[in-house]
Amino acid sequence: MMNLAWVVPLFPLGSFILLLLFGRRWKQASAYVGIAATFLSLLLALAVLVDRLGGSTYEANWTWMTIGGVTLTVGISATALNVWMLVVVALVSWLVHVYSQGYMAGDERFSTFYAYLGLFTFAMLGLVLSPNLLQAYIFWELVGLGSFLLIGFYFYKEEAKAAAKKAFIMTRIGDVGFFIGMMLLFWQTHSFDYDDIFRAVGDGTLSPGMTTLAAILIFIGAIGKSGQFPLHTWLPDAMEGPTPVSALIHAATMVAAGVYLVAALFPLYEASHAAMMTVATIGGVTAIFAATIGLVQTDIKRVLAYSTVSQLGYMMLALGAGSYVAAIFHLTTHAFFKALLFLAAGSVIHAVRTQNIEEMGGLWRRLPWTAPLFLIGALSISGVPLFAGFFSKDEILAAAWTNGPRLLFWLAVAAALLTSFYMFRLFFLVFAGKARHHEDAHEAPASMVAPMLVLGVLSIASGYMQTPWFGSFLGEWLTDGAYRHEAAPGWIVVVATIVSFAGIFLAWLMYGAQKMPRDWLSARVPYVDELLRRHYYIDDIYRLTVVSLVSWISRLLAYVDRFLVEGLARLAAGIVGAAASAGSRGQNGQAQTYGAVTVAGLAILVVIFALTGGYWL
Amino acid sequence: MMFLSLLVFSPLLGIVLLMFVRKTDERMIQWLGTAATVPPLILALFAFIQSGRGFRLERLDEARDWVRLADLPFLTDAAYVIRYELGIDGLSLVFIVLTAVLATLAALASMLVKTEKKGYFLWLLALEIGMLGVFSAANFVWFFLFLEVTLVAMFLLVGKWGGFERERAAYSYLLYNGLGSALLLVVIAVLLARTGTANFALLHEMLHNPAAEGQLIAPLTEEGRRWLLGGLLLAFAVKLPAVPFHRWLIRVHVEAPPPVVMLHAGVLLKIAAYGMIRFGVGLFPDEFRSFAGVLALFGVINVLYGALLALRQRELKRVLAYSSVSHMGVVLIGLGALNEAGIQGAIFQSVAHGLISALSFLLVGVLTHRMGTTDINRLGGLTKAMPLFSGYLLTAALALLGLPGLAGFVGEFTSFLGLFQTKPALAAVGALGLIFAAVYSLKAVLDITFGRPRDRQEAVMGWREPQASAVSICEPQTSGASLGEPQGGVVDLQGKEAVPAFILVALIVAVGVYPQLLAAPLTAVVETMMNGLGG
Amino acid sequence: MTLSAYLALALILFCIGLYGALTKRNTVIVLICIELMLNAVNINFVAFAKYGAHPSVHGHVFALFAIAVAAAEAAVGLAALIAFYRSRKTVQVDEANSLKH
Amino acid sequence: MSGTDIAFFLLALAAIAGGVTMLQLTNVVHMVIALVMTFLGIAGLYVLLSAEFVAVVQVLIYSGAITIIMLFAIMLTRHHTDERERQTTGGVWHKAVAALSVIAFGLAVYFGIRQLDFGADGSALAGDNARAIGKSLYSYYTIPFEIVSVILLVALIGAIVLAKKDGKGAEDE
Repeated sequence: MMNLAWVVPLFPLGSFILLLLFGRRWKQASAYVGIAATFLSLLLALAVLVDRLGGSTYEANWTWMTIGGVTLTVGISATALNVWMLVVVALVSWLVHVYSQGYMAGDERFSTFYAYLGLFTFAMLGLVLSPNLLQAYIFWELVGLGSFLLIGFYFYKEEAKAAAKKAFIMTRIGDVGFFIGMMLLFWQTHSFDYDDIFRAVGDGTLSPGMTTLAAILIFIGAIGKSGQFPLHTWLPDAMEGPTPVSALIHAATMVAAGVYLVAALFPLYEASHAAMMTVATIGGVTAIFAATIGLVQTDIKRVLAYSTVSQLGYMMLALGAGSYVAAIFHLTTHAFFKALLFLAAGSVIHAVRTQNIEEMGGLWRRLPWTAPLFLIGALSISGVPLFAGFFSKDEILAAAWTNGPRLLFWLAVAAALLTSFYMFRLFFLVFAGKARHHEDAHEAPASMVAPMLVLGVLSIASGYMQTPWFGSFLGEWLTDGAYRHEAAPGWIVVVATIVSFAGIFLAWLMYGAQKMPRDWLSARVPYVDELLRRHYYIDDIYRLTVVSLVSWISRLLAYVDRFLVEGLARLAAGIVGAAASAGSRGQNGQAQTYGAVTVAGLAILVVIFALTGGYWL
Repeated sequence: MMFLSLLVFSPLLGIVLLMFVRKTDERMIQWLGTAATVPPLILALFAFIQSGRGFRLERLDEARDWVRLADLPFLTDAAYVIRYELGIDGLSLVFIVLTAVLATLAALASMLVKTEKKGYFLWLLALEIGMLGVFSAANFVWFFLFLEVTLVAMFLLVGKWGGFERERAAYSYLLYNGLGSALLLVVIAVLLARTGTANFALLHEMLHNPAAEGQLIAPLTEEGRRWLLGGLLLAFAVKLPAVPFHRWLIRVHVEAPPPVVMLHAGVLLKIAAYGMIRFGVGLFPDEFRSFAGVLALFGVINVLYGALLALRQRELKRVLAYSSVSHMGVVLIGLGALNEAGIQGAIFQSVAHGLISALSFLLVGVLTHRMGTTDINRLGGLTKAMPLFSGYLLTAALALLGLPGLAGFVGEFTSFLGLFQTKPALAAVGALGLIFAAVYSLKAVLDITFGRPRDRQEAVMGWREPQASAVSICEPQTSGASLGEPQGGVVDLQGKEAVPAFILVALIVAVGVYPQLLAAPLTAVVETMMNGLGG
Repeated sequence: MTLSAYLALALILFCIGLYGALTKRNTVIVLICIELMLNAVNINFVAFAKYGAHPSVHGHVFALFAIAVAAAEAAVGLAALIAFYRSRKTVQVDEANSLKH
Repeated sequence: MSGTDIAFFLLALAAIAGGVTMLQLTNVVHMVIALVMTFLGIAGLYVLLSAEFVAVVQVLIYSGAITIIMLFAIMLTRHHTDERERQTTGGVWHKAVAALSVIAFGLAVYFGIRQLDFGADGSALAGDNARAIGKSLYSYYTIPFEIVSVILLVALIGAIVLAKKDGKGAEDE
């Protein structure tokens, strides 16, 4: 089955094309096309996974373009990492396809939505199968396109328009870093293939300086796509898109592409300490940074968005600390529990028609399926023992302790505390307390609940692939048996557990039992509260620096264009005009003057020819 | 073989037939004018397919005596004979196919032109003959003659069928391009005087083969060659256009009727790229090296300058005009790289931008027809009323910003790939243009298609957001409703208009997904040029 | 005598004629100066006929043709002069300046 | 110094003297007369160059016909000529430019022709050249000859048309 891996992305592509052409006619039936296509992808992906578990591997390349002697190829490469990602993406995508049938029901552009989902799934599946950087870049941009289209799905909303534009442009900034890094690698190694690049890193063809530079530039791409600080601001805004989209793209898959990319290029990063430190630092900073903002958000999706940013920071931290396995492990568990959280949030929004958590409350009874599932997700992300998030987060903390700087470890611990706090703040505000005028709120249809159930199970079960107790199945498989568990001190597990419970307890105090005033923080340090509410003024800083600088330069150039360039052209034209009128004044009607001038010209030419012999130049 | 003559002059049949059609019979004119662009399309595609199957294009060469300038005893027999010579290779073929395709699509799109249709089509067909001839000529004199045909035809098309400031735009076009042509003529004349021939192959032989050096009528020094190349590059820089010679382009893009801009942006600008590759790299490879750095620098300047200015524009046609400047910069970047990837990239970018700008202006034509304006401030939320149109417009914007999988990416990627291998730092600066490209194209297109829907009346009556300060420094906005008053309510893309758009999108996707389609015929050409460059 | 002596003489006469044609004010004299230049050219023809690379009578024939054309030119020129004089009452070259700017 | 040389110098002197005198004189009639000397000198030179027929034609056409019609033209147009009136056009600049150009041109050409010598003496031309010219004109140069005759005819008619008093002008007078 392995050699059929290239077919996996083609099902969603087919769905995209079919729906684009016939979707208007099919209307609500479009969903079945999308669901069927992704289901086939999932089946095939699972078959490939089984093959891979059996130990076989597969790589195929086709000519994409020849440039002189160089042939650029596209292909597929079924490494363990790729196959794993393939399954995760196909699974989450299928679940979201199913979920959307209920969530998006009745929308005017229902088929368009499924077409876009198909396009995105195709791009994401293509990305995780890439055997070379070029193909990765191509699909990297295409997933960005899918994300852009889906964020802007509600095109008539000005916010959606702005968010879509912002998402595309912010990620583009990162992509250009990726682009430059990729080009530099090609310049040095004459190949885009991962294998060739790793070989060049290994045998020293690639100088250490260049390795660091390229690695960091490519990491900028990952920063953009994975919403890392300082290019994270698009991700919260991207919540303007439909909620299933947030679950699929902005939680589970696309934003994890940055982590995937760094993981896929791991040998390159490992060769450069500076690059690793950069990745770890950015990751750690992002983790705590986004977590603090998440504390004060009032939009249910934005809380989850900042939580996503923070968790992605965790994964980057793991990568930077050298624990490739921990990052992928967390990526997987996060994909499941964050998708679950988003889908549950979608179900809540579907029920109460608002996204503001201040206006929610007491929904536990009204949403008998959604509420417990949300709780599972929250427990998992908070790292409560026995849930998936606990194991993956523990793995990261262990890696950070052993390989990373101490500061980053403590930042990660702090972020874990904040995570469980804001998640349960959310939980208590939405589901606990007294109900607030949502009498008509009712549970979502089965098509929405079923995918959440699957994800709920996975949010618990996926943790047991890699535990200190039952063995490191995932790690050994991903590294072909070379994996050894970090010998981290046992107290880290204890600290992690304490921290997560502390967060939950604090949230319960404030929002559940209301033993503590809610404005405890804002009353004491109002400016910190304000700082957090305004997202550290990052957007404002961008507006005042980068945006205004570019617009200032652009304005300057507009003046240059209009006055200098045009002025020079006018000047040239004016000189010609002046010369013409001067010349016309010379036309005084005196035939002999004309004759004299003509003869003078002739004389000059004759003299020049006589002196030079006829040729110069 | 008369194949190439047939290909180049086949639109003449249409011109002759059009002469006999009554001026008022617009349906017939439209039908005949479109049909007249089909024969060259068929012939070009036939040649393209045949060459893909291994047919050697040299067999199409044609030569016939035309003018014998001098018959002096001390000259060799061939000297100072200007022959009627046509001949193509993979490079020309790619551009000929592009021309033929775009000409047919432009003729289809011309159904929105309402005034003086007969004269319009006569000149459009003349323009096509000129463009096909430019790419088929195997001889400098004929290259120049065909180039001037395009100049005159374009001048009239802009000046007569253009927007409000059409005459100014037409004169601007004529002056800049006339100057470029004059410079080109000087270079051609000097080459002809020194070598006694205008044939590309012979010139190549005489300038490169040390043995043939003796056949020169007069020696051409190293410095002399550099001057000639400089003149050549300057002439084509005006026509490309490179900053700071780009002002005419803006005016023509804004004022010319959209179907004509399809051809102008799609093909005419590429003549400059073609000329730089064919004559610059082809005839003076050694001297070209010393210009490569300057070209690359100008390329980067073009990219950034065009993109930054496009950011400010609030009129769709202006945005597209400045984006043309920016995209032509990528061509320069590819040439400045002066390696296989770079030259191939320059060609790719030319073709890709040809297709993309044709698509954009096709849509601009429809937009002008429907809404009576292309002022971004007066438009919005078009997706509601015109979903199909908006989809195409968004595709055009995405292609414009170089989204992988669409043609634009292939050109930019390959050009930058070339420059990164010779001047990585400069290339990195140029790559910033990719960001700005995303900003300006999305800003313009999203403002039109997304957001609050506005009805047509509002657009025409001049609804304007109260942000005069942002607008004030831009040029005076012309609404440019050149194609007659908008008619009827806002209707989506109709079948007949959707066909050319669909074909263009299909081509853009085809080239973007599988660039080997385009790379295959070019391989031999690029290889020959690289040999000329000495590795 | 050598060829160059004749050519030099012709050159001197040509220069005299040229200077006169450029500076004299009376149209008749300008016309006569032009005749002088034509004569200088004729000297060249005849001189080359005798001392040129291929001595032959062709030079003479060309000189005769030139004389014929010069005669025709003088006739037409003087007729034009008369017509001009009739309308302007002057024969001065510098007063024939209506064609300007 | 052979007799031919002396003859050449004398005739050349006559021709140049005629030209220079023409430039210096003020009376128009005197100027024309001075040029007759030049034309005659040139005719003499033609004889030296063994071109008797051309010499005769020169005397007939230039010294005779052309000079006569010039004098006629002068007499027909002449009226209240003031001897003190300017004989030349333009100012000092005009004359300087003209003179400099002419001198520069003359010098440049002179350096070109100074050493020119093909070594042929053309003695074969001596003698019966009228017959040779006649043969040449009516065989080799038939067509140019006919064309020249047409030119003369055209000139004749043109001169008549131009010089004819046109009705309107006459009424004005």
